[in-house]
Amino acid sequence: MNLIDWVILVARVALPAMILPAIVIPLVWYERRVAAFIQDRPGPNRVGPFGLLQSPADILKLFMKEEVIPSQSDRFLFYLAPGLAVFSALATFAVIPYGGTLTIAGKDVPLLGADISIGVLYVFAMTSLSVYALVLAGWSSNNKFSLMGGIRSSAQLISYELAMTTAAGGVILSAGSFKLADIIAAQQGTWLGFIPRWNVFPQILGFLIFFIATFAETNRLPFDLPEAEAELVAGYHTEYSAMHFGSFFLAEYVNVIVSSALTATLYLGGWSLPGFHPHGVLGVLLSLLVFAAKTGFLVSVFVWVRWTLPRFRYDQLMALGWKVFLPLALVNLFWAAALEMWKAAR
Amino acid sequence: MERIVFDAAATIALVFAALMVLSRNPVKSVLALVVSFFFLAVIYVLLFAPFIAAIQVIVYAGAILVLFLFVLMLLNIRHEGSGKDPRPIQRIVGGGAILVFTIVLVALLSKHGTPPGLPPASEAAAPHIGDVARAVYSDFLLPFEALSVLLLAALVGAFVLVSKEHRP
Amino acid sequence: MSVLPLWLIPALPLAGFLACGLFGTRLGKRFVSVVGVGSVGLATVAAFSRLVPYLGGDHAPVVERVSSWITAGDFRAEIAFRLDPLSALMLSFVTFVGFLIHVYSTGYMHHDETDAGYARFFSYLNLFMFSMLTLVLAQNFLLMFVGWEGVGLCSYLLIGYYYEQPFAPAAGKKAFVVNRIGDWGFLLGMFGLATQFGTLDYDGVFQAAAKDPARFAPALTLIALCLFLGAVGKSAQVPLYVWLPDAMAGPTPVSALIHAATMVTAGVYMVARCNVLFRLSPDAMLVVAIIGTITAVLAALIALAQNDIKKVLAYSTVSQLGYMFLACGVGAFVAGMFHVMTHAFFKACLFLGAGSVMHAMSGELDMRRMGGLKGKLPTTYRTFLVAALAICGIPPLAGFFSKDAILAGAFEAGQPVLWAVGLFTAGLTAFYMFRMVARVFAGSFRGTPEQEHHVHESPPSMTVPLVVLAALSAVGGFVGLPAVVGEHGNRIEAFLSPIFLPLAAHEPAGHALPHATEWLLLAASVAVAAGGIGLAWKWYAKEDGRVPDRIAAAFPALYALVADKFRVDELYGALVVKPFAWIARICWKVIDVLVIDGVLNAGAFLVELAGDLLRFLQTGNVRNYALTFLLGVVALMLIVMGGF
Amino acid sequence: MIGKIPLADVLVVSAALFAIGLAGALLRRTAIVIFLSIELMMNAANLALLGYGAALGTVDGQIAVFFVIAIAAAEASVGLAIFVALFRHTETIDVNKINLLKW
Repeated sequence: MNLIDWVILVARVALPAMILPAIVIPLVWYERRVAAFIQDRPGPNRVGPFGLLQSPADILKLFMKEEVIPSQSDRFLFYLAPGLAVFSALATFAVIPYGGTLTIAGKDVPLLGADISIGVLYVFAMTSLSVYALVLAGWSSNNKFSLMGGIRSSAQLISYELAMTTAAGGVILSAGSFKLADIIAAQQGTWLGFIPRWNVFPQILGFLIFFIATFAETNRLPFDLPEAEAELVAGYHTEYSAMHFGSFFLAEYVNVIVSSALTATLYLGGWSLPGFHPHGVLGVLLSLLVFAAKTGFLVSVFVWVRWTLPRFRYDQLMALGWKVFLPLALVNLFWAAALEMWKAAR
Repeated sequence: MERIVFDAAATIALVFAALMVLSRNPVKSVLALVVSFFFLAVIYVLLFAPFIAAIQVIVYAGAILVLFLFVLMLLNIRHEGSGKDPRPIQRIVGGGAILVFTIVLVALLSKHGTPPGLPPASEAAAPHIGDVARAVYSDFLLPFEALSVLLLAALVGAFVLVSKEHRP
Repeated sequence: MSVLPLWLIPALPLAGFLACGLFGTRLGKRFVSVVGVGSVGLATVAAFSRLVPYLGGDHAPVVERVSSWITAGDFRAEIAFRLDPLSALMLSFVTFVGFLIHVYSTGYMHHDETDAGYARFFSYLNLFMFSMLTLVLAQNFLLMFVGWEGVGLCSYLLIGYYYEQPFAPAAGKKAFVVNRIGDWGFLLGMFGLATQFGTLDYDGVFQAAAKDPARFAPALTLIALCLFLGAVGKSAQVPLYVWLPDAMAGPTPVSALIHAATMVTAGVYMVARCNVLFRLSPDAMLVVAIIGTITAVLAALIALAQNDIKKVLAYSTVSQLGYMFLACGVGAFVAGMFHVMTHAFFKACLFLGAGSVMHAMSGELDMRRMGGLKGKLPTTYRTFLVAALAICGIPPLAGFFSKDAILAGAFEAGQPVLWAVGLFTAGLTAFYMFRMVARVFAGSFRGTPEQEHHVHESPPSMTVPLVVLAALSAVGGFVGLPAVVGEHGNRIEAFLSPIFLPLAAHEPAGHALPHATEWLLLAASVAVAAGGIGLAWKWYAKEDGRVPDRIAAAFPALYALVADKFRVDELYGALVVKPFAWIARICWKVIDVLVIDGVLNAGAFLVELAGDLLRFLQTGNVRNYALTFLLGVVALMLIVMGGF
Repeated sequence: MIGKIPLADVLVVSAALFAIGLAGALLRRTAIVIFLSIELMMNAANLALLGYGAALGTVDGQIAVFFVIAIAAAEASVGLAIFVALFRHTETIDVNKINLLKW
């Protein structure tokens, strides 16, 4: 390993970790503007052009606000929770390929954090760890609303992770690999010359289940029960203020981006397009754009859904997860397996 | 490098396992165990079992221990009663037995645990995740199916145990 | 030419049994009659379709394998059927007489029984036919034993047919238990055969024995006696004859078919079948002859003092069976089998005639309440008379030829004592038979007025078999004319001769009796029979039983002894049944209640006591359990440590 | 040797983890912590299994661990359900106070 390798390694790992939180800033603005549009009101439009500087101003405010810590709280865990939230959100992104292969100084550098053999499993492992942030926040606050939020999130995340993992099983089956790069490679080309070989087409059921389950995993509406403001004040982060609250806020939006990116990778072909073979720097930049476009589309769906659908009731949420999504995910798995057998037989 | 990672992970896993036992607070016990399990998963990666490592994190850390946490919070158990243990003999005999057990176990394993003449294992020769899958679906198919029945039974059993209606 | 297979002959009654047994109750009497009689009729047709060509052929044995049955190491037994002169003879009259009795039964049973009882009766009867035909046609001892046990079972079931009455099931049980003793002997004999010869196949056993008698000689007497014990049980010989008189508790056609014509002759058939074994063992032959003679005379004596019409016939049967064994015992197997055949005709006729009388008399059995039925039951009377004359041995009826052949055989074999006793028995037979004829048919009616009013001749379904059987009783003897009448008159001897294989060992050739002696013997037996008949007729028909009453009054103890059948049942009760009951009580009260139950209760008590003490180990504290567990593990580990 | 790690080291770590779990199971009083300790013991066994599996280069170790984890999941769900049911009745999960099933 010479210097260049080290630089490349650091860059591969660190750049996404730097850029992702940075993207959150315009994303918050974007969401508020879309929300305002849906609700037929102007939205933030005072700070900066089109209100673009509203988000940086809010962040500044969060940094400067006074931190209030409940006296009976578990101090260590109280501090640990938001950090864990951000960590698990960012760590998930480490295995998602966000562009084609760049050639720097005669070395092929695939644009992703780490190309490990169990990429998809790693993603699930990280998302399953993210539950601890919420649970710990809820418990350590020593507040009944927070605790309720924590309890809800633990049950909710476990339930939906099951459906999500099973749905993703279909994708893994069709790619024959846990590697995300392999999954993208398996989605190259077209059917009949014009339909991209994306998993979304044969496995539309799995796509829907997976994508809806990510809503639950990121605690977004209509599944934001851990922080349901109408019932639990603010749920697990009721007692948080200042930048620790900001961390949860940041983690949520990072999670939205990562979930969209993951969905795009698993079901929409990732950074690839049919007939598109990125060469050189320009090609790689183009592949980055493709990836950003797909992810951005799914993020927009997140925003759209948030301001369209009402919140589920808790029992409805669990019933949906266990009685509808899990069986349907199994159906999807069998369907994917049947497709693979059909392909193998042909 | 591997050696260092192993030593570090093993140390952390052991320390947090001990914290789990020593902590007066069940929630902290669970969290300590999460950390311990996470670093055990690291060790598993070093033992050429990345799949098991991922399963370890997803199932153990991500599901089973969350379930523990869920129950702890549901029952709102904070601290173990600080009163004196009403069974001191149990404590003394148990401690002694554990000590003997540990000494014997460590002695046995370090002395006779390693089969002699074993060639050094390398990652290249180690079974891959595909090998595991094939074994599960061929040689171990029957236990695997039995396992699925077991899980279903556990699901139903847990539901029956905690459901408030239809109590006989 | 394709012929009907032999297995079809027993299979048809089996099918009839299944049909009657399974569906008979629901389908009614008409169906049962058609199926029950039809299956036996078809079996008869099938049998004769084989028999007629066979009689015209060279009489070589025909063996037809159906399937293998038991294969254990070197030992193998097959389901195979055999048609040879001996089985052909049996087959002919078993099917024919069986068919006649089935026809008779439709009339006899028609009014008495419910649909269920009627179906039960015919299904048992068909099962009996199946078993009997299996017994007769079997090619090895094992299959014969199947039929042997099957007829025993049917006998038991049919004796106990009137199970509402207390004595019928008891009689059935008695027959079954007594037969077990004989069957036990048969089984032992078979075991002996299997160990000695390694096979139970007739050909294998007999040819080996005939070829090399010296090799098997030591065990042969024992085996033969064991087999003979089986025959004694089945054919009601002394000392196991006691079940047969009681077996009259069954319906009369059953008595005729099973306990006179067919089943009870199975023992004779078996002994004749095993003639090679018996002939190789003179001791066994002597035992057979003596047992037969004792039985003949003893049963005839008992029959003298019986008033129950069926009991007289039963003891007569026992007596005649004794004759057959006497014949076998003196080596006159042909004469024995001849008598089996003729006896089947006239005894079946007598039983059916008795049944017809009972039918007319509303079930009355006591001869003292009968009399003067000659005019009221003309067909029955005539057929009965013919059969009675036949059994007495009046020429030229069937019994004359067969009985004379037996007596001649005994004389020929140099057994004048047995001959004399046989002759005496013939006289007794004539006397008690005509005592019965006189009591039943002659004189004036001694029953109640209602009975007298009710008396009527039986329907054709009953009288036709009587007539047929009477005719056969009359002419059946002509197949075996004695040598003095015609040189080639004894066709049955010629027919059966291949069965009696020549033996390697030199046998004293039966020196043919001079014709003069033979004539003398004939005359003696005819004279004795005529004397018996005349005395009986004089005492009972003319003088209405005054002389015998005086004699009985003069020797009351002797008369009571004879009337009580020599008190053999009481003797067995005291010698066998009582001790067994006593042992059983000891087993029950002492061994079972005290010892076995006591051990169990003590065990239970100890377990309970231990539980009471050990339950204090259950502290209910999980940590205690875990600690105990750990201590055990540590102990185990230390033991393992010691191993290193 | 597994890579650069001696098998004996893995086994010793496994034994130490097992002993810690044993101590927790025997000496703690909260049922859930006892349960946690049992899970730790299982993981110690898993570690040994994987160590041997890797050292021998066979797939069996991983298979066994795979099954153990699944069984642990079933066990945890039922066990925790029992605790919840128990807590509803007795308001405690201190194993010293739960001793109804004695003589």
